[in-house]
Amino acid sequence: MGFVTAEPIELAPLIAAVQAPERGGVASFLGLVRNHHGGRAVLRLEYSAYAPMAEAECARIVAEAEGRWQVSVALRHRVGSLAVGDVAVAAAAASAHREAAFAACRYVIEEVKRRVPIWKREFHADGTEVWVDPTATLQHA
Amino acid sequence: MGFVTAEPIELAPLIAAVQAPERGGVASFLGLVRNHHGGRAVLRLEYSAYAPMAEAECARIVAEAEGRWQVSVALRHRVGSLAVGDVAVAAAAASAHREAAFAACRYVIEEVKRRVPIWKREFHADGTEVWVDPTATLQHA
Amino acid sequence: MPASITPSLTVRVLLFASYADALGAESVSLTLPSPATLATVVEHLRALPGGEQLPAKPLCARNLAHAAADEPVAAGDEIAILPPLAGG
Amino acid sequence: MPASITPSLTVRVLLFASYADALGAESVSLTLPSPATLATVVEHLRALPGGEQLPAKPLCARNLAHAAADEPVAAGDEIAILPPLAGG
Repeated sequence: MGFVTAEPIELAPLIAAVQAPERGGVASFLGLVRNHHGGRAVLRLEYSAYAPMAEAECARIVAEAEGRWQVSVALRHRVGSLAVGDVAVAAAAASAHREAAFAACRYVIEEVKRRVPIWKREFHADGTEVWVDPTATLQHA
Repeated sequence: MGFVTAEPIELAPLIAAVQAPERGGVASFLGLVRNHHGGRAVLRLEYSAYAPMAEAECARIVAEAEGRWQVSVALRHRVGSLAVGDVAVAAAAASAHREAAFAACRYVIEEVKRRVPIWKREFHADGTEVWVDPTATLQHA
Repeated sequence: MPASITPSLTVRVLLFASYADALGAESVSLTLPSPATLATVVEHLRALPGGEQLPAKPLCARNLAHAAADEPVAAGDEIAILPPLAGG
Repeated sequence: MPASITPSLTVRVLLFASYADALGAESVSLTLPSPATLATVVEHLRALPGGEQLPAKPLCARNLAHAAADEPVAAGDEIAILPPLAGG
């Protein structure tokens, strides 16, 4: 199964995919659609991806985490129309050592935000809509 | 509901309890029974607690995390007989900021291990059994 | 008050896991000289049969919270001596 | 080879999100002088109607991986110009 999906993301199957009898710690992260951003009320988001590159980049990130720590990692990112509270991204990392599980999970989420070609269009309660630009820090004040 | 339970622990209700429309990041951790410890094959564990103090200590830890970071925290620890792969402890922390969610989740798990009066008796594949003593580092070599 | 009477204090002490096994009981009642501290409790416990298996400075709790060995104990306190914690 | 013919290269460039909106297309075909780099691609894109909305140094990808502006492009490469990423 791919890393990028148009289906709702459930955490349990990701955890099930990484856990094993010798791996006692599973750290996970869910990124959910918030009801506000940059001081504006958000109704929903439309996520789009450069799908083949997003798949390749997610695969590279997972491989890096599994190479750097003794972990097994699962990762999903959703695309399409998401409502407030929906899961946009989920990652799980299982290890014999909880430090490695936390570090790998954190690494994967940070790298996804930094490197995976995904964009989101934000639909506001006031009828406006905008492509979200995390590099435009002023709009986030 | 209490922090210490004899029932199987599910992560989803803990995440549901902490998530909210303004909290976009949920970090969580599951501690599972491993199939080995200190070089020996483990069949199952019996967890026991000084229950009223364990409840009080868990409540203090959650309050500390919620005071230190802008997070909402859920925590459960299981007692009784657990098999390999069963969830022994689960924590979830939700925040508007993923750094806070990760930091609070990590803090809660570390403090649970350090402070909550819970013990475990380990039953080995070779028929032996022992109270686990994390301070006896030699046995973990 | 006659000088020959030493004030004393009776406390109930909870034991768990390996310490309960060592003393063969999940709680013991101890009569201590007053004033007494948690260190006094430990000292008396270690004099009981099996008590020599307890370390000289175990973890102690008083009224559901971790407590230092020099904390005083009073009648009615819930005292517990805790083996190395192994939660998580 | 006659000196009057400049070698050229045709590449297909993928556009996304705000950049697709700016140029009114999800992909464009560009004929570039050869050799060319990703910077050449960007320069030509910015000369198209709407292209002035693109920054001078956008994120670029070549064959499904991030690539620096000075990377050469070849016929058959999958080139993409990426608006600021907003996943997660």
